[in-house]
Parts: sequence; C-alpha cells; structure tokens
Amino acid sequence: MIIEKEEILPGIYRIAFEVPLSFIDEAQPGRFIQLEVSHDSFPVTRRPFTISSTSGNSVEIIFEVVGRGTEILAETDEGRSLRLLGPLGCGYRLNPGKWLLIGGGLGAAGFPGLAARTECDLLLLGASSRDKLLTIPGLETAAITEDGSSGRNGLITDLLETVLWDSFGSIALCGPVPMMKAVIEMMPLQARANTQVSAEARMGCGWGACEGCSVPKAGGGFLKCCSDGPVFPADSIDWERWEGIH
Amino acid sequence: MIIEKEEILPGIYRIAFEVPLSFIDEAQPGRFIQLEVSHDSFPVTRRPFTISSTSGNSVEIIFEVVGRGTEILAETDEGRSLRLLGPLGCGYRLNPGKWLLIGGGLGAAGFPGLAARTECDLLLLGASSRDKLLTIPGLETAAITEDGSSGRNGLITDLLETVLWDSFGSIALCGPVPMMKAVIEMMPLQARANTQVSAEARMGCGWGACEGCSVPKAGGGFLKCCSDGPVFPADSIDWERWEGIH
Amino acid sequence: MDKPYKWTFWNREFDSPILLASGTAGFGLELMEQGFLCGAAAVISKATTLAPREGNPPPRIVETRFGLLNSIGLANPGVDEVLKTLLPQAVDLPCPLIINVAGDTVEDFPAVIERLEESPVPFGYEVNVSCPNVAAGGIAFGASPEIVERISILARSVSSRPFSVKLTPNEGSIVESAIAAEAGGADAVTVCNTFLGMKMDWRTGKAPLKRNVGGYSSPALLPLTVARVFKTSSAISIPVLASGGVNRAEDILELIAAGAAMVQVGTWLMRRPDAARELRDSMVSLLEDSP
Amino acid sequence: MDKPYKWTFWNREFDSPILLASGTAGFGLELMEQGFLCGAAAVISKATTLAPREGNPPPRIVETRFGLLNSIGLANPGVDEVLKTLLPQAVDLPCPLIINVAGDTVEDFPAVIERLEESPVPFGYEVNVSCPNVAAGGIAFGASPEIVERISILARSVSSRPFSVKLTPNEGSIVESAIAAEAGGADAVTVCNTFLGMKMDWRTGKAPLKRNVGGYSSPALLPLTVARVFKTSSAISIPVLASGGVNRAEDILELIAAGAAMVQVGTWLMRRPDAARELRDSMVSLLEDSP
Ligand SMILES: Cc1cc2nc3c(=O)[nH]c(=O)nc-3n(C[C@H](O)[C@H](O)[C@H](O)COP(=O)(O)OP(=O)(O)OC[C@H]3O[C@@H](n4cnc5c(N)ncnc54)[C@H](O)[C@@H]3O)c2cc1C
Ligand SMILES: Cc1cc2nc3c(=O)[nH]c(=O)nc-3n(C[C@H](O)[C@H](O)[C@H](O)COP(=O)(O)OP(=O)(O)OC[C@H]3O[C@@H](n4cnc5c(N)ncnc54)[C@H](O)[C@@H]3O)c2cc1C
Ligand SMILES: Cc1cc2nc3c(=O)[nH]c(=O)nc-3n(C[C@H](O)[C@H](O)[C@H](O)COP(=O)(O)O)c2cc1C
Ligand SMILES: Cc1cc2nc3c(=O)[nH]c(=O)nc-3n(C[C@H](O)[C@H](O)[C@H](O)COP(=O)(O)O)c2cc1C
Ligand code: FES
Ligand code: FES
Repeated sequence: MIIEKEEILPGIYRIAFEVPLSFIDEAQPGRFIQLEVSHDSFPVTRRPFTISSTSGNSVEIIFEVVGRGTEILAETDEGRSLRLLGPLGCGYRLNPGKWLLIGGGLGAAGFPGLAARTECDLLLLGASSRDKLLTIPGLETAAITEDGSSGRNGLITDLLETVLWDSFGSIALCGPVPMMKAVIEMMPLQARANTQVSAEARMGCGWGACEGCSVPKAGGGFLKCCSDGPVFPADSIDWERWEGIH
Repeated sequence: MIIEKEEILPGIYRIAFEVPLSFIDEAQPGRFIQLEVSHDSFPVTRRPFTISSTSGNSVEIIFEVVGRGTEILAETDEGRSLRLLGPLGCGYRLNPGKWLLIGGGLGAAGFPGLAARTECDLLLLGASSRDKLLTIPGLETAAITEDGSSGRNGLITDLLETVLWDSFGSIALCGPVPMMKAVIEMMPLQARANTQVSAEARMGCGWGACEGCSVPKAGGGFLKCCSDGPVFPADSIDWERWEGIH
Repeated sequence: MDKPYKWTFWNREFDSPILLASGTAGFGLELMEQGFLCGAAAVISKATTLAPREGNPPPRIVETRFGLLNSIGLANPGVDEVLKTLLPQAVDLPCPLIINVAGDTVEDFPAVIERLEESPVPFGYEVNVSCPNVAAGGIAFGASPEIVERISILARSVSSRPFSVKLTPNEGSIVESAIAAEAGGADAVTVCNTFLGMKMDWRTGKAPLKRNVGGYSSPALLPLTVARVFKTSSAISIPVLASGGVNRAEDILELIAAGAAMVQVGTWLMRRPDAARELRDSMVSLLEDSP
Repeated sequence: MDKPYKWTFWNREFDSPILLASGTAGFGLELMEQGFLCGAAAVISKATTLAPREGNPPPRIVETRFGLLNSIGLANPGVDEVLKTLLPQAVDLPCPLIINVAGDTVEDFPAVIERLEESPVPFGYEVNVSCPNVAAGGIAFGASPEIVERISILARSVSSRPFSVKLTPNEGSIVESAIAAEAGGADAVTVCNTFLGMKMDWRTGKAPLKRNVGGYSSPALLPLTVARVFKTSSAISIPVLASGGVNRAEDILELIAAGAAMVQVGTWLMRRPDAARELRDSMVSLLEDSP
C-alpha cells in the first residue's frame, strides 16, 4: 500500500510503500522491486525501481516520470495497494572502508539506502539542471549541473579531476550508460576494480526467467541485469557494446 | 454533456444530455443515438440507444447495464462530456389516430417521446419483474410481470387477449425478438399491417456504412437496422429468420 | 518533410495520407452528407462483386475485450447496381473513390473491373484477395502467390487505372504475395486485411458468429501491421497502403516510417466518422512540433 | 465437467489445465523457490539448442501501447549445460518439465532431443519450429508442412517421450502444418508462437529492436489464438495446446471450449509469477458457479 507520495522535484516523486518485515530484512542496498503500475492489462509488464531506502515497515523509491508506466504511478493515490515483487536481484557488496558514491540524475535514487549501510565519505552528483538534482541529506556532497543552475557548471566528469581515488576502498556508480562509461574511463585501474555499478535494462520478468534484460558482458555474451545484477563489478561489463545500445 | 443521471430501477439508468437545438429538431421518436461510452480505445465501437424523450436542449435515454459498455456509461459522472452521434436512423411514422404501445422490458425506453407526439390511448408493458418494469406517467397502462411482482402475473401475450385491435390505427411494438414475434402472431392481420416495430441489432457504425446491423427482411435478404430502421413496418421483417438468430 | 505537407499517390497529390478503409465507409456517401470526408485522401468502397451478395447471417459484428470481430461476408448490391445507383451519386464526393473488388473465382475480378471501367468515377481499384469472411476465394486467393499474380495480370489486362492488391496476413507469405502482385502489374499492395479471429462462449460452447471465425481488428494489432508493412515495403518497389490498427496520428506516422505510402483507417472510422480530419490535423501538429 | 476438476494430458492427470509457456518461466527453478508452481500442470522450458546461444543484442523487450515485443533470440546455455546444470536441479520441481527444443537445421531437433533422452527429467518436448526471432530455422520451418512433418518424424525416431510441435501463425497454413505434425507422429501441437510484430520510432525512423521485427504478444490477441485453436483442433485428433493472449480464467475456459486440451500462460506470467494458482483458482470458481 502506498503510504506516502511526494513530488520532490518537478516530475520526480518519492513514494513509500508499506511492506512486510520480511521484505525489509532482505532489502539490501542496490536490490530492486518490480511494481505492478498498471491497473488493468496495459502496460503489460511491471516496472523496476531501485530500493531507495527502508525504515520500519516501509520501503521508498524515487522515480521520474518518463513514460506511461511512471505516469500512472505518479497518479496513483496514497492508500492504494499495488502488487510489488521483491526485493529482487543482487545488491552492492557492502565492503568495509570508505565509499565514494557517483550518481547521474536519477542514478542517485538508490544512494540513501547505500549510504546508511556503509561508511560513505563523498557523494558526487551530476544532473542536467537543478530540477533533476536529487539531494541526499547528511552526506558530504559535490554537485554539478549542465546548465549551472546548481553547483558547478559542467559534466560529472569535471568533478572527478580532483578526486583522491586512493582514499576510497569502494566506489558506487549509477547513472546513464554514457555517463558511467565516461566516469569509468577517467578512473585509475585500481579504482575501477573497486567500482560497483548499478545497471538498468528493459525488463520482462525481473526474476531471471525471460532473458530479456541483457547487459553486455566483458569478454562476450550477456549478463542478466535482474538476477546477475543489477549491481555489477564495473569490470564485468563490456562498456563498448553497452554504450552501443544506448 | 451529461446533465442528469439517475438510477430509476436497479441497474437501469436515465441519463440526460445537453445537445444543440438542431439535434432536438431532428429527434423524432424512434430515432437513436450512437454514444461513445468508452473513455479510451476499448470497447472499440459506440453503443446505440433509443432517444427516450427530449425537452428544451436536452435529450434523455433510458438504459440497462448489460455489459461493459453500459457499465462504463452507468459509472460516468454528471458533468462529463461524451461524444454523441445522431439523431440517427428512421423513427416512427407519426400517423394520426389512436396508438397502442406494446413494450417488453427496456423496449419501452423510447415510448415517452413517442407518446408525447401521438394520440396514445393504451400502453401495455411486460417485464420479468417489477424491478425491470418502466413506468411512463400520464399514460393508461396495463402491466404484467413474469413473477407477478407488479401488475398481472404472466407474459405480455396474456394481456393481448382483451385488446380491441380495431380501435387503434397504429401500434408500436418494441422488446426482445421472441416477445415481439409472439405478439405479432397473436394480432389480426389488419393490426399487424398497422404495426411498427423498433428493432435492435449489434451495430458497427450506426450510419449505414458497414452492413453490420442486419435484420432479416421479409422475402429474403437483409434490412439495415441503423439506416433502413430502426423502426420498421412489422410486415417488412422475416420473423422466423430473425428469431432464429436470437 | 516540408510544409505544406503533401503525399503523392498514384500520380496525384494529397494533403493527407489517410484512406478510408474498405467496408467501413460504404461508398462515402453518408460521410459526404455530414461533411466528414475532409482530411481523407480517398475513400475505398465496400467490396463490390459481380452478383449481388446478401452477406452473412447476423450477428455480423461482435465485440471482444480488446477488439472487434466482423463477419459481413461482402454484402453488396452487385456491380450492376453499384454502377446504376451508387457511382452516379459518388460523382459529388470531394475526394477520389477507389473501388474494392472481390470475387468467388479468379475470373470474377477482371469481370467486375471491366464493368466498372464503364464509369468515369473510380480513381482506381483495390483488389480484395483476402476476405476472411467468405467460403470461396477470400483468404485462399491471397495465400497463393501464383493466384495473386494471375489475378493481378487479369486486372491489369482490363484496366489502365491503378490498382492495389489487398493481401492477407492469415496464410501463406505476405512478402511473397506482395512480390507476386508487383510482378503481375499491380500499382500498390494493401497490407493487410483483417486477422482471422474468433470468440467462443465457454458456457454454451457456441461461437456468437455463425461462421465461427471472423475478421478481427483492434488498435492492439498495430505492431502486426507495422511489421508486415516494413517487410513488404522492403521487398517491392510499388507503394504499400497500410491497413490495420490505426486510431492515433502517431500510428499513421509510425506506419509511414515503416514504409507505408498511405495509411488506411477502418474500424476507428466507425467510432469516429470524422476521424480523417481529426487524425490528419493532429498528425500535422505532431510534424510541426517535431524538430 | 465433474468435480474435482481434472485434465488429462499425455496420459497423466492434472488438477489444472495450465502450462507455463516457453521462455517466460526459465526452467521453473526461480518459480519453484517462491512456491509459485502451484496451479501449474507443467512448466515448459526456455528453448534449448545444440550449441549455447547468446541471444539477440538488447533491447530484447520493448513494450507497445497494448502489448509486448520480444527479441530474445533463443538465448540459452546449450543442451550440454542444460543437462549438466539445470535438469539436475529440476528434479525437485513439483510438476513435470517439458523441454522446448529449437534448432538452426532440421537435424538439430533430433540431435538435441537425443541428448535430452539421457536425462530422466523431461516429461516430454515442445518442438519449436516457429521462433520469430532467429535468422535460420524459426518461422520458416513451421511455415512448411513438409519440414514440419520431417522434423516430427525425426523427433519421433529418437524418443518415445511425447512431444508437441509449436506452430507459427505468421506464414503458411497453420492447419496444414498441424496435420503434418500429426502425420509425422507428434503427440500434440502448440497453437501458437508469437505473431511477428514491430515498433518503429517515427521521429528517428529507427526500430527499437535491432532485428527490427520481434515476437508480439498481448491479451488483445486472444481472439486470434481462439480462431487458430478452433481450426486446428477441428482438423486433427491429437491434443492442441493453446498459447497466446491469456490473462484471465475466462480466457482459459474460452480456449478449452474452442478445442484446446491445455492452455499456456506466457507474457502474463512475467507480470504475475503466481499466475498459475490465481488463474486456476478463479477458473474453478467460474466452473463451480456456472450451471
Ligand atoms: C534495476 C532497475 C532499477 C531502476 N530504478 C529506477 C529508479 O529508482 N528510479 C527511476 O526513476 N527509474 C528507475 N529505473 C528505470 C525505470 O524502470 C523506467 O524509467 C521505467 O520502467 C519506465 O517506465 P515507463 O512506462 O514510464 O516508460 P516507458 O513508456 O516504458 O518508456 C519511456 C522511455 O524510457 C525508456 N525505458 C523504459 N524502460 C527502461 C529501462 N528499464 N531502462 C532503460 N530505459 C528504459 C524507453 O525506451 C522509453 O524511451 C530502473 C530500471 C531498472 C532496470
Ligand atoms: C437501435 C438501438 C436502440 C437501442 N436502445 C436501447 C435503449 O434505449 N436502452 C437500452 O438499454 N438498450 C438499448 N439498446 C441496446 C444497447 O445498445 C445494448 O444493450 C448495448 O449496446 C450493450 O452494450 P454493452 O457494452 O453494455 O454490452 P456488451 O458487453 O456489448 O454485450 C452484453 C450482452 O448484450 C448483447 N448485445 C450487445 N449489443 C447488443 C445489441 N445491439 N443488440 C442485441 N444484443 C446486444 C451481447 O450479445 C451480450 O450478450 C439499443 C440497441 C439498438 C440497436
Ligand atoms: C465491418 C468491416 C467491414 C469490412 N469490409 C471489408 C471489405 O468489404 N473489403 C475489404 O477489403 N476489407 C474489409 N474490411 C477490412 C478493413 O478494410 C481493414 O482492412 C481492416 O479492418 C483493418 O483496418 P482497421 O484496423 O483500421 O479496421 C472490413 C473491416 C470491417 C471492420
Ligand atoms: C519473453 C518471451 C520469450 C519467449 N521465448 C520462447 C521460446 O524460447 N520458445 C518458444 O517456443 N516460445 C517462446 N515464447 C513464446 C511464448 O512461449 C508464447 O507462446 C507466446 O508468448 C504467446 O503466449 P502469451 O500471450 O501467453 O505470452 C516467448 C515469449 C516471450 C514473451
Ligand atoms: S527481466 Fe527476465 S531475465 Fe531479467
Ligand atoms: S451499423 Fe453500420 S450499417 Fe448499420
């Protein structure tokens, strides 16, 4: 059941659902849910959303309206029950040590939960403009926007020049594929090896059965975003092929 | 626009629409409208309803919920605008002289408008039970129900035994096909020749283009319910073949 | 695409790519009376056959949850009556009329067309080798490239007016049939007629349609039409007229992007007799708003 | 029908007529873990081929307004890996597993089946001669009655387990192919695989699927399946397994009334992994409430 809904930025919503406690136990950062947004037969499939955070018996997601499914969701009233599958997939390996989080646009949606469970030292956020820039309270944050409406003016890669890569044992990266690829390419090899990326792909089932959610695998073949991921070691992905898709 | 909606009997509604005056001018009794009940793509076609009555700049229909289209219509709120085509088809020939109206169930839906424009002397109404029996104020009425819950107990044909057929110059008949056929068969030949029936058929377009709304024609072939009718001389219909369809 | 938007088809320029599909617009006369032909490039008539046809027993229209089954059975007054009564009235249509021609035998097609040549009215023909609702001819013709080619050759031999062959998605290979139509001299193919469909009442074990199966149409079938338009238009060089599933301006643009020269609107026209103008206008707005 | 309701298929009795369609249930392992196989008569596996297959480049799933396009391309680890890793785990499934078999050549089919005979797990096979998403084989096989018969004879020759031949609605005659499957020794036909469909982005002129066309599924296609089940089941005496468009209990009853022995649920299973129980229960309620 939707217990809270809020438009936190224009077209960007935060929704909290009431869930059983067993759900919360398994809601590790980076895992996702498959939400039945449709109230009838169409759209046919569910929609995947990263678990943004959990507390008590509620789970939160943050999403942007980009098409019909998210539109329906944004219009769904508090108090209404939606079918929700999850937590699904493999989340972040919660390594000890200091974390650097790098998020592009809605890619930061999963960071609140991750930051709560790790020693997060720095958050780098990029977005097209202030209207798309998520804020995550309590974290040391550097932000950059393409139009300069908030933080520095530029691309997230511009923020990376001053990063002291050695000081982070783990890096979490999530955003549009071209942005992630550009970030990866600027990293020293060691940082890259320490990076976990949270991937997106169009999904059918969400639970490993349909082979619909392929992400190109380093060395050939495909990974299943929903069950091999959605969080992957950066090195396990074939970035060239992946960028080619987008 | 729907300006009034009322559930007059369980599952039976009266709806009034605001229409242009040009519509009212052409809304002869027996003509019908094609209503776009669907708010999206499904159900695909419109739904036909007899014009029940008109007044000022409003037109009324009376309908029963029998499926998805009428269900949607029953749930559509006052104030909402629906696309409405019409008035369509050929209505009653409004002969002078005394009229007898015979209606089965919702077949009487069109009688208020007809009674207002003719010298209507007697209304015979049959229905399965009181819950399905329309009442038309101001008319001398004899009613019969199959379960005896209102008026006499029996079928409409039981009411016909005492009818003085010669005293009516015109007869209007509307109801389920088997009922109409039974009524026709009890009539003296002359009465039959004076009878106009209001027919129903599943419709595609409603305006003569699709050949979807066939009613078997006496002597072979088909009539188009929507443009040759829906009101037909009783003798122009092949009742055997028509009953066979139902 | 440049403004004002124009679509050229069969050597004529139109300000709309929309054709009114056969069987859903009659001969255009009712729509003309209401002023509803504005926005249509041309009307395609109800099927015309050599002899008059009563059509199938009712019900002929049955709705399903997400679409429509029809079983009209080519009801029409026959070519003589069409020539005598309907075409003279059609002289007043504000847009060209294409006559949809059907037959029980291969020879019926040239025979009907030959008769129609007597009238100055037809802009061209649509040769319907794909009706799902008749016992003889119908789908069976369209499924065989040999028969499609033969009928095209015969049609070509009796008329110099342009004609399109309306193909079936139900049997055979629509691509091979399109190639055969082109080889036989057709000036276009229509892709495609309705899909064979059926409704069954599980409580009674009976199908509401007396012939059990009918022609199924639905906006949900658009992707099937897009695929078939794409495949046929990649294989032939004559124009492809798309038919099936259109109820939005976006659908028309999608079919054109997939390779259609013109796009037909059928079932939706029964819902919105003024669909041509509505769709054309909103299509033009989309084109104007897009970079 | 008498209570308790039973459906007999391939000499086994089931308390449900529901099969989980190939490609939408994996090998049933994920569903088993969640306890979601209750209500399913059997699981039909993802297509298995001789060699491992990567499958098609992403995106592989694209939604349209009223349905789903998929272009998976028979991604699977190959029969060796299936035998080594998946089938041993499938021993624990609470219901039988039918293996869907695909191939690039006619000879691939008996080769894969012969390998699978080594395992005690398969209850039977579904011979997939109708995949819309591969270049070789696929639809082309299913469109030819001769090839369908040949593949059926080969499958029969290497196994005494029952098998169904999964037919295509996209080319050829599904009735003739069904007759050919029966003649070749098949124990059932599956009617049918997905319809060829496509989406085109009119602004870019590009199709989101890299192979342009894909397999289209939608609840709106149910009437197409009903018609094809009716026509094939009237023409053959082996059971027809219906596949396409099911998302309600009524749909299952309608397909059975049209002639289906068992009914598959595919796309809807991705939306509702517990669909089998939901649909079975509500189907039983409908049967109980009907006179
Ligand atoms: C594991 C995972 C986690 C996600 N978490 C979030 C989240 O926390 N917040 C959030 O806002 N979004 C998230 N997404 C993306 C979200 O699922 C899509 O935005 C949503 O499904 C779009 O649905 P729609 O019906 O509104 O759009 P549609 O009408 O289906 O599509 C609109 C546009 O988005 C594209 N698109 C649709 N689905 C996807 C997809 N899965 N991947 C990439 N492009 C797509 C389409 O190509 C189209 O251009 C996540 C996706 C995945 C796979
Ligand atoms: C000229 C005309 C005038 C009509 N006037 C009225 C009226 O004044 N009041 C009123 O209540 N109804 C009237 N009807 C009937 C009304 O149109 C149908 O009840 C309505 O279309 C059913 O729509 P639905 O979507 O609710 O039912 P559906 O879900 O489409 O069907 C429900 C059941 O009704 C049957 N059915 C559907 N349409 C028709 C039809 N046109 N004829 C016969 N059976 C049908 C179906 O077979 C099915 O069993 C009229 C019909 C015609 C042709
Ligand atoms: C009621 C009805 C009657 C039809 N009659 C004909 C016909 O006579 N000849 C023909 O070639 N197609 C006929 N068709 C098919 C349509 O012309 C059109 O090809 C098909 O319905 C698909 O397009 P749509 O989805 O826009 O309806 C008919 C369709 C319907 C719904
Ligand atoms: C994602 C997806 C993958 C599929 N993979 C296969 C497959 O590997 N083999 C096969 O025979 N059919 C495959 N199909 C077809 C389904 O088994 C089923 O026949 C079809 O989707 C129609 O049924 P539905 O409407 O219930 O989905 C696949 C369908 C989908 C949607
Ligand atoms: S979405 Fe089905 S396997 Fe990943
Ligand atoms: S409903 Fe179309 S002709 Fe009557």
